Amino acid sequence: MSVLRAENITKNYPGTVALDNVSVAFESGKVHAFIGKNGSGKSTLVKVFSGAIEPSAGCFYLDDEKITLSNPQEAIEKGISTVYQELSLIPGLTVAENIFMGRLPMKGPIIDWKKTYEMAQKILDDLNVNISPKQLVADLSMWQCQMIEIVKAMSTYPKVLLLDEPTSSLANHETELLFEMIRNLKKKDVIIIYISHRLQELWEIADTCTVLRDGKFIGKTIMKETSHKQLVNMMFGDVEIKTRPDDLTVGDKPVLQINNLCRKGVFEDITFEVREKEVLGIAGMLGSGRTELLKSIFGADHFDSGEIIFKGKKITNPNPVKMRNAGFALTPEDRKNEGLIQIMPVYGNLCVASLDYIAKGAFIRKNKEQEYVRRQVKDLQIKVPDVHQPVSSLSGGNQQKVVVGNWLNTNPQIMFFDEPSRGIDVNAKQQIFQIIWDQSRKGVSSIMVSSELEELIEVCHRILIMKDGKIVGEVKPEDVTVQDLYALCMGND
Amino acid sequence: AKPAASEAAPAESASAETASSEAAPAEKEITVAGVVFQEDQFMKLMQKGYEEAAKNLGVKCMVSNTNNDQAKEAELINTYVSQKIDGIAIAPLNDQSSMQALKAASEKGLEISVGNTKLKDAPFVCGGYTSDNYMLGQQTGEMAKKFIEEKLGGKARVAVVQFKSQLPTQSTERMNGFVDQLKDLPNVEIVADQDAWMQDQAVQVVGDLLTANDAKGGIDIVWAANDGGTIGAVMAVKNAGKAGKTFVFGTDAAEQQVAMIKSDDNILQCVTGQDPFQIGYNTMEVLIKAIRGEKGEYGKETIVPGIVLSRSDIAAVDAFATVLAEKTK
Amino acid sequence: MKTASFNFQKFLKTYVMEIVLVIISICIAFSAPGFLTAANLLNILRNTSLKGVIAFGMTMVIICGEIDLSISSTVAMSGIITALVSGKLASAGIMPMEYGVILGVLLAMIVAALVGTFNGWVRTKFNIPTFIITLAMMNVLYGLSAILSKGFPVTTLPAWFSVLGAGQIAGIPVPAIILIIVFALIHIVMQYTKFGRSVYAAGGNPESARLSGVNVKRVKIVVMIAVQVLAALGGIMCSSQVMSGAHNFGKGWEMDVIASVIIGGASMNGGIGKVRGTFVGLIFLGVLMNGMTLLNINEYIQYVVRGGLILAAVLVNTLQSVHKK
Amino acid sequence: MKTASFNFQKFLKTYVMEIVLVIISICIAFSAPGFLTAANLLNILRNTSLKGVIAFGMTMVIICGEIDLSISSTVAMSGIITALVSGKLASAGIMPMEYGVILGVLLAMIVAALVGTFNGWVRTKFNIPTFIITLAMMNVLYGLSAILSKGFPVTTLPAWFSVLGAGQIAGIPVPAIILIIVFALIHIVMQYTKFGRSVYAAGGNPESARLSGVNVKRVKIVVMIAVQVLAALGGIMCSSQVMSGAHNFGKGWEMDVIASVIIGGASMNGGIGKVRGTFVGLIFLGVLMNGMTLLNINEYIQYVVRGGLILAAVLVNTLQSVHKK
Ligand SMILES: Nc1ncnc2c1ncn2[C@@H]1O[C@H](COP(=O)(O)OP(=O)(O)OP(=O)(O)O)[C@@H](O)[C@H]1O
Ligand SMILES: Nc1ncnc2c1ncn2[C@@H]1O[C@H](COP(=O)(O)OP(=O)(O)OP(=O)(O)O)[C@@H](O)[C@H]1O
Ligand SMILES: [Mg+2]
Ligand SMILES: [Mg+2]
Repeated sequence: MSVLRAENITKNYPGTVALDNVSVAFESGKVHAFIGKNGSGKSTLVKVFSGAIEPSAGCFYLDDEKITLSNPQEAIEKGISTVYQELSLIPGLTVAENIFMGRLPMKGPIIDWKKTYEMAQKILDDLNVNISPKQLVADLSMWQCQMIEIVKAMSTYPKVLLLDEPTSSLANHETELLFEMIRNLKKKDVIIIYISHRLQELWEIADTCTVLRDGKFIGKTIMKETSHKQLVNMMFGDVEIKTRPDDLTVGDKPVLQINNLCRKGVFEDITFEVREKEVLGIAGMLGSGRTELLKSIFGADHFDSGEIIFKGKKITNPNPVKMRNAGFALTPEDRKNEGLIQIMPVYGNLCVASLDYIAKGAFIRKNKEQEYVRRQVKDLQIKVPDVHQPVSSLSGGNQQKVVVGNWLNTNPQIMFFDEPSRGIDVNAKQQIFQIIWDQSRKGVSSIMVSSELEELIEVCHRILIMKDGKIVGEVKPEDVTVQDLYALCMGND
Repeated sequence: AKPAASEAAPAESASAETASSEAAPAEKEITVAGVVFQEDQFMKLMQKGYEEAAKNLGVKCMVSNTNNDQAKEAELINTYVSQKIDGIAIAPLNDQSSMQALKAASEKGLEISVGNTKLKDAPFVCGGYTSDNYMLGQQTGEMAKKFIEEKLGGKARVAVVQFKSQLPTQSTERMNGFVDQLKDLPNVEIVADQDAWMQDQAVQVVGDLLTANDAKGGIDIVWAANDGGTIGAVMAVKNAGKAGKTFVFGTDAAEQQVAMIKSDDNILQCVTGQDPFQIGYNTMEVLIKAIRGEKGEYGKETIVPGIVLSRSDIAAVDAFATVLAEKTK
Repeated sequence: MKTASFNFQKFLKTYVMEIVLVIISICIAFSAPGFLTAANLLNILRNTSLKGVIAFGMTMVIICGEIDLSISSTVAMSGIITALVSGKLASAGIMPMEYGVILGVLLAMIVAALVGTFNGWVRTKFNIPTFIITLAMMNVLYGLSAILSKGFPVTTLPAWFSVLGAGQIAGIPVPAIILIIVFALIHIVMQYTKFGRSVYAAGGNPESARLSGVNVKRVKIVVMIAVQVLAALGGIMCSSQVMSGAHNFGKGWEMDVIASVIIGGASMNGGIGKVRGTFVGLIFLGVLMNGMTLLNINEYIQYVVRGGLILAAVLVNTLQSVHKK
Repeated sequence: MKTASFNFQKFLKTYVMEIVLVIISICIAFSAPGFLTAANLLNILRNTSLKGVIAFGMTMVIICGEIDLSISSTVAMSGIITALVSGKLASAGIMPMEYGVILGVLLAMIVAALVGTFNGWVRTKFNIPTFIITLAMMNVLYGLSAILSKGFPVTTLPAWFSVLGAGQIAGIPVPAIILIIVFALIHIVMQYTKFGRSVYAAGGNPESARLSGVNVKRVKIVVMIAVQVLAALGGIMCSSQVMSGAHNFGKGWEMDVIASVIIGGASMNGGIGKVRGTFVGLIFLGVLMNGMTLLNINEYIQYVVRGGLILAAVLVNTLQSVHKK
């Protein structure tokens, strides 16, 4: 049995203490859930273990050997393998190369390509992943990339496996595949650390649970002996979990009508409507075409045929500028690459979409800008010491709030939320849902895409089910359970 | 070297001979190449000279430009050798580094003639018309000396503007030619020596020098070693409002310098120009003759002296301008 | 006191290049007596102005994540067009040069704008990096300029035209005034307008900007046009200084222009940069060149010093901004 | 048949540049009789080889997401160092030129390697873009070369030395042989070695590569060294062709070198590119220049054609790869 033990680890960033004197130990042969709200320091601790960053103080031990790492390579050599929260594959290389990056098999001075592909095929087969090792990563979809990340981490046969939100972009059946892998590894006496915001799944996979709050170690519990409520209490102190309020009503007038929208190979014959104040959910498996549908309606991607009618008027040739001016908003699923401008300060990011509103003529009105920024920081409770900091220094959840804030500043009439809760904590999620409801009260309609079906049931008035690019059904949340919805999405008829 | 004008080949007689050789019948087609090294007016005119001579003598002529790139010069010569043409008339980039490729070409049976730049010790050259850069500097230098003695009472603070970074050998020779004339004037001081060979560069550098030297007694004379430097220096003096206080002497002559000498602002006093068209013409002519068997003395290059243009001889300036205007058409 | 020391640090960080510039200037002033005179300082400003106006445009381009190498040829071309138009109109008896040159200037600017539009269009339509588009364009325009001018300088310019490059108003060189105006204009555009903010957004992350409703393509095309028009302005000022236009004017300017933008703290990756920084970068290079001329430093050593100081400046900038984080 | 047409399409996509090259060559061959001779084709290869060896190094650098503008000065410097060492050793009576020149070549390569190390070190240590580091370095080395040679060509080279640039083995020019060897070497390194794959990784996504245990810094430093050493080789071949070294050799080569890499399909953003592609790009430019010389095309028009074709080549490359997706 081996043990990974952190001792008094502290990590300071200017203005933030990401980790505050954290001491904790993880034993092998178990899955250790590791939770905490956004910005509590989980990823930071993982990065310390993986050699990606150096702690400001403190150290850690693996089997009583003190480990000091100056780069990630050394961590891998010591048997510490990591799946990072942000995807980190190299798009121009093949799957096999990505898996064995840095340790490709050699024949003399030359890479043994045949063996590389064989080895890759074998480990892909072992882990039951159906992706060709010769495919370029650039051609994979997001969840396929996530699977490859995990395969890559596993391929070193590590002693310690660090998984930072591996399921945030996985659907249920893929999550199940992953759990299968993890259980196998558990038998091999590996130390597995598992970060997730999807609390439900922890009881399924984890043995212990460690909680951080604001960079401080709060406690470590045995999973089986802990209730959901207890965990949430540990994470937040005391919070109440809200359910959909009853005062939300749906108007009669259709706001947005989509007729026979098609895009070859991605979605076809999509017809639906959204009514005033309505929160419409779209459920579906990964790759079912939801993101593409939203982006096409929003004009960010093309479509081949069909029509978009907004408030009775047909919108031809949509593009993001036109749609924004018409009152549309879209918070994209990939906030790092599509939602935010990482090197821009927080205040700039909060006002990109609303430039027209804060400006008079060509000029930006500074006071208006300040007002807009302050309002979002306050309303969305964005945790940021100084709005002049680059947005990249915020934690994932706070970044997501900035994305939403950017769009709320445009006073939209209909908002598209693509995976709004991906990688954010329970509290932040509740806040985002609250925002969706508040908007509904103000007369704003929403479409919400999420891979977490229980969320859709909790938040929406009506749920469409999308499968293989087609709308295959429509349900009322009060009529279905998560299991029903899941079955509908899977379409096992 | 003395400005021995007699050495120059008279152009008129040269073109007169043309007719006779043109008539020579049943001759295989001759192809020659004319190479220059830079994209400026001088080289452009020289190139025109090449083409004109080849046309008059009825041979096919390819022209190219080495763009101040020694490797490109070698490449072009290689290309011509592989095309088995008959000869190359060239303005070599450098008196030494251009030798290798030309020698190799001559060994492959091509005739080589040189224009503008004299090669160091090149017995394989069938002839050429080259400038003596020392002499070009000297000719202006003599005029400057006279000017200093007569107009400035033998006392002057002089700034020079060179093109060393571009063509170090030529620039240095011209510089020596100029400076040597002023050496025996005890009250003449070279207060600045800078590089600036493009108009815009020279305007700035000379402008800087003028203001900076105000406190120390100003600059009386600016001498520029080439075309761009001369024009830039004149414009700088004009722009700084120093006309009448600072006088410019230069090297190379073209339309703009002619206008400046004739201008009543009294800034540009004298330039030493050349007739690049004629240099090109003669260089090509001697090459074609050698190819046709009319071999001259190998290794001998004719020095073409500069043409001094100054305010004291406006008639000469006008004559030069007329010829130039005809050639640039 | 804690607050005081903090402010000092912040001051140091914000004005590090300015401080370096002042130190270098003091060093030069001590060794070259002519340096610290009003006339010389105005001279520096004037010398800086031709490349300077272009550098402000290039700042926008670089912040937008692009580059323009073709400006050097635009400089040449615009001078030639100006002189040719003024000459041809006069010789055809349509209009005296005095007026014709104004049409020439306009035409030069229009052509530059078209070139910029083309550069931007190819960039946004085919997603080809501007580095390579404008490298190709540099060759094309250079060739075209030479064809237009037949390889000879064109001097058909009216006397008053020299005002632009060499004139003075109240003792201040006209080009310096133009420089300041262009600076103020672009500074305001970049700091206080929607468009400026869009340039930062489009350079920082084009996809996010696009999804937030910024018309990224239009922004890129507009900055490519802006830098070209400013290059034409620089070229016209250059022609005015030497009273002619020729195809080899402006050669190599792109490197100086880019260097001043980078010294000024802009990032080649886009999204970061300040017009004010570029101004400091320009003055930095200008002071350096002027100082070395005054000190009569050997031209070969000048290259070494120049290279070394560019590197040093960027290093200082980087270290300072790392510290800031 | 479906399969046949599919294969044809794939062939078209993979070899699009080669096909364009063949078409252009055929056009030239018809109009210029001297073009399609063995002598001329070898000549093209020889003319290509000086910049060619550098271009292969530059391919690695560009794939790695970097650039090196200082190679032009390295070309000059290495020729000067070679000739100076050989001359000084001989004049000091230590060693005849015939042997001394070998030490000169070695020293030139070592100095180039040190320059590359410095470039790479500054890049990785301070995170300054190589564009600006090497721009500064270009100035510094140019100045140093001129100082070393006092501005004049250094010709102290033994007669045998001309073999490198002008010799032949079995009728094939030596520089062409060197070109082929360097090509084969770098092709193998990039396609079949761990290091080569790390270059792709480091250029494609440096952070991911780092987290996967690739020593990104080392990779970047090594490619910066490689291109410098190859620039020295190019410079030595150049000196051998003209039997001298001078500080203005190699000026402007960086643009041609980069152009051939880009024409060959590499992406300025890093991560994408092929050494084989660069070879095609080189031959493409070489054929173009040679063809235009043979056709006696006006030099100004040459610029236009060159610029236009660079753009066209990149366009073809881009459209083809978009199609691929
Ligand atoms: N490079 C950085 N510079 C400055 N601050 C940082 C940096 N990286 C992280 N932080 C800060 O450190 C704190 C912890 O961040 P971390 O990413 O570890 O949180 P997390 O628990 O993983 O959150 P999430 O669940 O949202 O991913 C946050 O306040 C964050 O803003
Ligand atoms: N740019 C693209 N080019 C080609 N195919 C794409 C592109 N983007 C997505 N696809 C494909 O379109 C299909 C639908 O993907 P989309 O991202 O819309 O699904 P989704 O339901 O939103 O799932 P996810 O949760 O993974 O985003 C998938 O098969 C995906 O591989
Ligand atoms: Mg995290
Ligand atoms: Mg999606």
